[in-house]
Amino acid sequence: MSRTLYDLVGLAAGVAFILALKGLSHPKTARRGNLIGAFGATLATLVVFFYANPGSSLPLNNLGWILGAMVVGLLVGVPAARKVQMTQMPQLVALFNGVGGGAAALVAIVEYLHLGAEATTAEVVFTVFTVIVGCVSFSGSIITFLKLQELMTTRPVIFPAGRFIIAATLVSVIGVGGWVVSSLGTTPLLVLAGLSLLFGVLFVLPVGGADVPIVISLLNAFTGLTVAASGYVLDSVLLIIAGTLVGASGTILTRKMAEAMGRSLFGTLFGAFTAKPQDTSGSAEERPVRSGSPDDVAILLNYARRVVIVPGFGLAVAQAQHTVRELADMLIAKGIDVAYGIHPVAGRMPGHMNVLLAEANVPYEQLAEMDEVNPTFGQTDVAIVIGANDVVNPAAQTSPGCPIYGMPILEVNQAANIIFLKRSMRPGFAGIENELLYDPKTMLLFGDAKASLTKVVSALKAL
Amino acid sequence: MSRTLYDLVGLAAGVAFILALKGLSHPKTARRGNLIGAFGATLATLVVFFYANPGSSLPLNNLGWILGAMVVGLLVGVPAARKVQMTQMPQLVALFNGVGGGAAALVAIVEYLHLGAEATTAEVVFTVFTVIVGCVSFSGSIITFLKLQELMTTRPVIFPAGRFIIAATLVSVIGVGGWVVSSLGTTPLLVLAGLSLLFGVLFVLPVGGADVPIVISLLNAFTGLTVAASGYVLDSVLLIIAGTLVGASGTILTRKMAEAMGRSLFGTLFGAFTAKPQDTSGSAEERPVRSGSPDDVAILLNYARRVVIVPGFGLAVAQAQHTVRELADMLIAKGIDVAYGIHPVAGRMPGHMNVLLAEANVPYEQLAEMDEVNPTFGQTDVAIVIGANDVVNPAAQTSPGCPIYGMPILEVNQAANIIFLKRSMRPGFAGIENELLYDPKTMLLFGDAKASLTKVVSALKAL
Amino acid sequence: MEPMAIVSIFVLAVFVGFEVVSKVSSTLHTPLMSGANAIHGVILVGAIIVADHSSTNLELGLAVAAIVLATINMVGGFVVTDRMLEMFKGNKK
Amino acid sequence: MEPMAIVSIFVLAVFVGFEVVSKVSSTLHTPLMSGANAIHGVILVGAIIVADHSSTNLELGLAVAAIVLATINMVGGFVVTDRMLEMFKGNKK
Amino acid sequence: MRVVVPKEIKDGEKRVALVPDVINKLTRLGLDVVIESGAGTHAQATDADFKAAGATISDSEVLSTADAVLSVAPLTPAQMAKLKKGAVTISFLSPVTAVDSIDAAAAAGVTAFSLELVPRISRAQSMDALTSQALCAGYRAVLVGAEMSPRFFPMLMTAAGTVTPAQVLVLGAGVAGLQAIATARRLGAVVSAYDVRPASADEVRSMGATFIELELESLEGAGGYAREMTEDRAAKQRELLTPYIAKSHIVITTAAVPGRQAPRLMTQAMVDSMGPGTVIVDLAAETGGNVEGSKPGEIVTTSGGVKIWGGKDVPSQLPFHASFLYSRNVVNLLTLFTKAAKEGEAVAFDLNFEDEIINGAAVTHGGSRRGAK
Amino acid sequence: MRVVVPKEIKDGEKRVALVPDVINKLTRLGLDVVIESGAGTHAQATDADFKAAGATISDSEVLSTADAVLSVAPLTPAQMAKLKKGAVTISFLSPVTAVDSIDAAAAAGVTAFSLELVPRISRAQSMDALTSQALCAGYRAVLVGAEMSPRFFPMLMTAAGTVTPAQVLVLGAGVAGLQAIATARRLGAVVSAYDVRPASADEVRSMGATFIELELESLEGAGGYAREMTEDRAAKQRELLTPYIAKSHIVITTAAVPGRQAPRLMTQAMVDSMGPGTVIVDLAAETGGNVEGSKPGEIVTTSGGVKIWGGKDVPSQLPFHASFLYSRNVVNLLTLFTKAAKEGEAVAFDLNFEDEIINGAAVTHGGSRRGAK
Ligand SMILES: NC(=O)c1ccc[n+]([C@@H]2O[C@H](COP(=O)([O-])OP(=O)(O)OC[C@H]3O[C@@H](n4cnc5c(N)ncnc54)[C@H](OP(=O)(O)O)[C@@H]3O)[C@@H](O)[C@H]2O)c1
Ligand SMILES: NC(=O)c1ccc[n+]([C@@H]2O[C@H](COP(=O)([O-])OP(=O)(O)OC[C@H]3O[C@@H](n4cnc5c(N)ncnc54)[C@H](OP(=O)(O)O)[C@@H]3O)[C@@H](O)[C@H]2O)c1
Ligand SMILES: NC(=O)c1ccc[n+]([C@@H]2O[C@H](COP(=O)([O-])OP(=O)(O)OC[C@H]3O[C@@H](n4cnc5c(N)ncnc54)[C@H](O)[C@@H]3O)[C@@H](O)[C@H]2O)c1
Ligand SMILES: NC(=O)c1ccc[n+]([C@@H]2O[C@H](COP(=O)([O-])OP(=O)(O)OC[C@H]3O[C@@H](n4cnc5c(N)ncnc54)[C@H](O)[C@@H]3O)[C@@H](O)[C@H]2O)c1
Repeated sequence: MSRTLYDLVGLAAGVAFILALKGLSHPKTARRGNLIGAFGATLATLVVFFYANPGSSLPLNNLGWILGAMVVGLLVGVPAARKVQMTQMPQLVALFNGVGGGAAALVAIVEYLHLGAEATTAEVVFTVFTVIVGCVSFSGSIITFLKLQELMTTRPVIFPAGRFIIAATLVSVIGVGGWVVSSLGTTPLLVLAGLSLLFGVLFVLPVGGADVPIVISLLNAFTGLTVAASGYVLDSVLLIIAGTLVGASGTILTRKMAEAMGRSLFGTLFGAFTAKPQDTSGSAEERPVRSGSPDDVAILLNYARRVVIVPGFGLAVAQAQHTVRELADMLIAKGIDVAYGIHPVAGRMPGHMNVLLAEANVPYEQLAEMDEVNPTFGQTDVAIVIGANDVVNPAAQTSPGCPIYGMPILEVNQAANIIFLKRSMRPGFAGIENELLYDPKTMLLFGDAKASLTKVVSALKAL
Repeated sequence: MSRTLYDLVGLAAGVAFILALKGLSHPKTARRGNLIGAFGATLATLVVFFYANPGSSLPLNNLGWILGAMVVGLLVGVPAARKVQMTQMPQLVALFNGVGGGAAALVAIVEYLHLGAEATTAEVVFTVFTVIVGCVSFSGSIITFLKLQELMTTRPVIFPAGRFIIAATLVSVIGVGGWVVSSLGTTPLLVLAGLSLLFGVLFVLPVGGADVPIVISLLNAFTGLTVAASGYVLDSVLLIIAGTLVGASGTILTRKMAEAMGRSLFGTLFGAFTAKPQDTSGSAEERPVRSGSPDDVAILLNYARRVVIVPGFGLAVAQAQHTVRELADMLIAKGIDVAYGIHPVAGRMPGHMNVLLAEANVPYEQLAEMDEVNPTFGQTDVAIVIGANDVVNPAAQTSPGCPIYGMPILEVNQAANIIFLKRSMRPGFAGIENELLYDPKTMLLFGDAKASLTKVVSALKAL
Repeated sequence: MEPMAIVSIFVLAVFVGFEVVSKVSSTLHTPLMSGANAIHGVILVGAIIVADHSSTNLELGLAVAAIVLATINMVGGFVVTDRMLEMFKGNKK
Repeated sequence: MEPMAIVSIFVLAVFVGFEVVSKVSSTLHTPLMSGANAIHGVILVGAIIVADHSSTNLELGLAVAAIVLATINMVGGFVVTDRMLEMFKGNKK
Repeated sequence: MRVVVPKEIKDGEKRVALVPDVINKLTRLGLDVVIESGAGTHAQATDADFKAAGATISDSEVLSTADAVLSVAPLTPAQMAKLKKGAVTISFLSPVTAVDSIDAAAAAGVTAFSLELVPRISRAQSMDALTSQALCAGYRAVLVGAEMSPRFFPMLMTAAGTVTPAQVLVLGAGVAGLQAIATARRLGAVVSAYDVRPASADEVRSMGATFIELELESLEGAGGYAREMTEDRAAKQRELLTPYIAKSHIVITTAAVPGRQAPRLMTQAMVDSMGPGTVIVDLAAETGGNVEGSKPGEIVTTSGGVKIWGGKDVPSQLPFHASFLYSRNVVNLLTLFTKAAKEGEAVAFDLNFEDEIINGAAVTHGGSRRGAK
Repeated sequence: MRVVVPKEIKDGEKRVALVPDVINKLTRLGLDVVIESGAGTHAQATDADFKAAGATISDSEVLSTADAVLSVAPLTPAQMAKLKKGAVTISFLSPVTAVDSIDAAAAAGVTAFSLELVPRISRAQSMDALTSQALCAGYRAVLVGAEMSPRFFPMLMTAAGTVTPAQVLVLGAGVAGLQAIATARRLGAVVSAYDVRPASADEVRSMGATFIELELESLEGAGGYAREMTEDRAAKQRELLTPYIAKSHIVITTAAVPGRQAPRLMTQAMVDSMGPGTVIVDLAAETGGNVEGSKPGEIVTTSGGVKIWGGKDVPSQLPFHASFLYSRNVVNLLTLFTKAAKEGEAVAFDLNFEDEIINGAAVTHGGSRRGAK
């Protein structure tokens, strides 16, 4: 196989990766995108067996070892990916990312050993980069895995003088890197690898559980860059393109994730340097709620088969009746089964919701009384509660003595997903907390109901 | 100046071009995008005076000629671009595109002459490509210019056996191209250039006036490719990147333009080969109307200061009252002055529009009576007529004897832009044609009013 | 430069070209075309290079002509695009 | 390959990377990250190349380890991404 | 020139032909406006209001000096007899029912305009009093229906159970019918409607109501009006409508054919098919009634507990706005043939019978009844 | 056990305490339902309907055998005297105005429930007849106001000029007031409202109306009701409201303070500030009137041409749905203390005075008046 053909196939694989990322960024094409990526990767892997390096003969040296190692990798990777539970996928991704970073570091080390004194300065610099970043990615990912799997505490681990230790480690990593470039040798490289692994651990430890996904994404981008650097050393356009793509898209993605979660990227990442030990036993732990973006809500709705809209006083306050109708109409047009679940005392006046929804021309047939809609929540994929609160509060059934005890409610807690549109965590008319807001099935979309709905409608259109 | 620095500056210019195109595809950033592009081009041009070619000494040879020629170019190009009227810009763009193509062809010819027998086959092939495409672009653009400027007929020019002549020319162009590659020499190249110029003329002649912009866009993409090919011959990454960018984006753009205008790209371009001579004197000429896309409407609205919405019976038929209110609310939120101009007999019942708009909760203050709104059309940027027809038909003032003569109308024809949302060219209740639909200020958005408005609202959100 | 590098650059530039304009709204079609048109005026760089190493009068003459044309294309293109975009100045907020 | 070519390729690939994911919706963040993660598993190609020209046992051992890790990354990554995306199968229409 | 507005003498007529705020449109032309004292009382316009608007109030006989007389109901033959020769009157003046008044007008040499005869062309829409008054009637019909109904119109889901919306059926979807649809829909009722004109289906739907398709041929006459039905078709229509009527809580009928008896849309049996507590509003009661048993100006309760409200002077029941709209119609017609006072010249009437509107609306002129109307 | 519904004997009372379609909720528990013949006539429920729903119709004296008596108006002392000892009555029974009936109930050893005293807790919302009847009253108030007004409610731009929308002012935005706002807005009026409760502003705005901010301190009493105003504040409020009233076409007043005279919101002078043809609907006329000069059950026309409609038995004017809602309230309260018939056991009443609702609503028990009510 000629070098040109080999390179062209590599380029084709690179194009496949571009198409893969493009596909993955849109729900409709995401699955196909992933398959295209897998196809590209397979192609790139296969073709290397037909051409390795200028002058080297085929079949590859150490073919047995190579194939054996691949089989081992397959036997480990596939079942792990197949069996993992939905909720544990993030940590698996972290793990995969880590091993990828490790692989890149190993490849760089082997090439370094192989080249020995022949290596150009540029090659050594890239090798050092790969080793550092690959090792950081490896050990950092392992820590994120441990955190997510709750094999260690999910809270930020902060120890006295931690930030000085981290800074010192970073300085040593850079110093040793310089040493490798100037002196060339196995020992400095191994020291470098060791220090980098340490730095990875220190870097991730102070990150709190909620920020971990952002860090994974960042480490993923890092790994991409190491792959690109390896591509330089190994003279492979494919690796350069693939690595750069992942590096660039990973960076954007990291920023977007931080934005979507309302986190400061800087704070998350450099928390390690700025964090001071805190009195962890002190203030009562704030109860976690899951808040989502309009996009998340749109996607949940888009892939539902049955949606029940539960309006309340907040819908009236926000005067969002027209917008809610628009949303319902869009869902109906997509073939989704939509009903409005009207609680008899939703709002502040008998028939309050009827007045509003009639104004927005919602067909009467879409309005379902409580007794009619309650038995259907079990088959409902998404219950979207818009400015209602008391009328869905399970305390009415579970907390004798509370002011609403004994009032029949809309049993949205039976639905597979619950979305709340409200402005804050404040309670409703009866002034009592709603446990449902903390339910793991619940996603909160904070903001004025009309503004939120408008965003959801836009997001839905963009899907 | 080192080659590396020179190349890096070139790459920077390439990045500037990427950012320029990116900026140009969004209204908010379009102007800035263009400036970035101009900056990149200036940078690239300046730096070439500090470094030309490996081994050649600075300052450049023929510096006087070079600078003189640039001054001439400036003296021609800038005033032309400055003074041209808004309506004549498309033909100027065509002209500029043509000279660009001509320049690329000339550059290729000079380099070919310069290299003489030293040229590699690849270089010759690229030269041939550049000459052909550059010449086609040049002569084709000149013809489009003449058509748009109405220096020649805007109708398709079709002559007997035209398609055979065109095909024959194309074949000869390719043949002579092969001859150049195999024999190398000045004569064949000049023949090639001549034939290519001819082909450009023949290619564009059969294109009708309405399709000309699509052809300009295509020729623009062609020119981009010749620049990329020149970049190969001249070993300039900058030219490769810039040319490819223009080629690729130009291709996409051509397709999009054809889509937006509802034309078949294939039909437009290969009309030349398939067109048969027609009896041009026959059927009455179909009167041209300007139809736009929801995007166009959204942009017009977005940049208006005052918008008057004129609803009619079609709004009621489409039951688009809620959507129109959504649109108005969005515009108001942008600080645009919005009023509904209500004609006393719009619809089919006295107060028909009031009933509808009240249902959608349009505040009464936004409704303006005819007498109140008519004097304001002069200061209105956009009048958007939604499913109305008779009530804005100037025939009521200008055509004694027509069924609506003497009825007062909403004088939307005084507004700077008029948008009509209707489903077809059919007349309204009175059954008479509306001249306003053919007004050059008018843009038609065909389709059910509710569907169209929904699209406009989305487009406006996306801005 | 190696052919492989050139091909890679070409392919990637094609993707960039596709992607950056993929969301353009139809009212920007003409300005975008005009802007892209101005960008290919950068052939001016090529024209200057060939003018520099022109050895015959014919070559120089053609090169000078190319410079004139390319300058018109580039400078005129950016100016006219800017004028087209005046309406997007954003006189509001 | 010339450094200039590599830099150009790098820069262009950065743009492509930026552009293609610039419109991703937040629910796809995790699958996209996972897919990108699988893509960098293509370091497997590099691992195979170094395994091919490993001359010492140390080198070979490390290279084999790299292959194992890279394979896990690549194959596992694509599989797990696919599973994440099952919900987008589109059970409607 | 004197424009006179006499007090309406017809029983139950509460409108007035001019309201204060349009008077300046006439005085500006140079016309003198004289209002009989108390003419506006029922329409909330006092003598003082009129005076303030520039009119003169007269307590005594006003007709004999008038150049133009504006009224709602036709002038009686006695009133006509008092007019000057050549005077102009504008009022409702049906060529079918107001024959006496028309004869008297002809005899008195008066030019009498009938608002019923203003042609339905675009230019004349601002003079179309049939339309403006039908608008008032349609609105009233729903208020009256809602008032009489023992049910809510809107749907309301409450802690004490769900109130289902009222089913309203509108028969005849002309101007009054469409306005009735709009008003009933506003109140939250579920509305369906039927009409014989082909354009009607779209018009009904454009109001957000359901159109009942009976698969009968449509009936369209001149000027956008309906034609009379044959007895065959009428029977068929009644039969097909019965099931819709039986399930309605409120039926509003507005069907009319110009110059004819109102078509009989509902027989006694159809009325009986409705349950107790249901309501029928018959806006056509005065012209014969769309509903068997309806009596103009009365509420008839059937043995089955159905209430039938027979309309009589319905626009008069909204006197303020009915007069407001009516007076603009009248003023628009009057100004059509008034030459404004200019430098040195006095204001004058200029009756150009070439004009389609004047030609169409003038019933008498120069001592005789005009045309074959 | 026998549940008896006597015919309402109060003049103007058209509701009935049970409608046919809720009867099965009682018979299912094992109760016998006896309806006095003709009890449902005004609410469109015939004896036949009741029979079909599972009730027995009785022509003769029904009270003496009753275990529970359901009615709308309080039983008269004479009726109470006929009851068995230990019988239960459920009806409106104001501890302030129905003192005689309460005394008679105590004397007869009857347990009398007053629907006015059902506490306003979430669980009791389905028994809250004040709310359900206020809903009917609020809706009616607007219909009546629109009916009496000589104006259109909605805005209409027509060829004969533009009809401007009616300005409606609602004073007291409780249940009835909010429903009035909703209904007037539906009809197209421009609505503003005022109330003294602090939560009211948001509630009014949530109906799409404008809340009038008077910058007076708010008055909130127990159970979400208002407190009585001091005379000082009342005067201040009247003064500040006057300009709003003067520009209104329709004023609807619904203000009430439980157990008190209705607050006087409008003096004669405020009424006079309104123009001729304006309308005031006073829903509080029966409890003293929010408006000076209003008379329950009458329409008073002032010398200035303002019509004041004084409400009397307003929910009775919507008898079908008022009864529909009322009977569900009553049934919900009755079932609260009814132990359903089980295998071998008979149905029984189980009055648990620990229950907040039963404790709150029962006025008499075991021969005496309960608590300090
Ligand atoms: N229907 C009746 O007849 C009647 C009469 C009187 C009382 N009630 C009582 O009222 C309650 C009705 O229940 P409900 O669920 O309808 O209302 P709710 O329990 O009062 O809850 C309303 C929720 O809407 C949210 N909200 C307010 N404004 C909003 C806005 N602009 N955008 C988004 N969210 C907004 C509030 O949360 P944030 O503040 O966090 O946004 C609040 O939690 C019941 O307790 C019932 O007993 C009913
Ligand atoms: N107001 C009254 O009292 C009254 C009563 C009777 C008659 N009229 C007469 O009715 C006319 C009213 O004028 P107008 O301008 O309101 O109406 P119009 O002149 O009848 O025009 C309506 C336009 O709406 C378009 N249309 C219909 N359905 C549509 C839909 N679903 N989406 C988008 N466009 C739609 C139609 O064009 P396409 O078919 O191409 O879509 C038509 O040109 C006047 O001539 C008036 O004299 C008025
Ligand atoms: N162009 C204009 O200037 C103008 C102005 C006003 C009205 N119009 C048109 O004229 C139409 C009729 O106006 P109108 O309300 O004065 O008419 P109308 O009062 O004469 O009749 C009322 C309605 O009854 C219907 N009708 C007659 N016989 C019927 C039957 N047997 N069964 C059912 N319905 C029956 C008619 O079709 C009409 O819609 C309007 O709908 C409108 O479209 C036009
Ligand atoms: N939680 C529940 O179960 C429940 C049920 C129904 C009503 N409510 C609440 O109770 C409130 C009052 O209910 P209601 O309608 O039966 O009250 P109501 O009939 O006693 O009074 C009517 C209204 O008049 C107002 N008012 C009193 N004095 C006034 C004055 N001087 N000026 C202006 N307004 C004055 C009151 O604030 C009240 O809103 C409702 O608005 C509602 O929020 C609660």
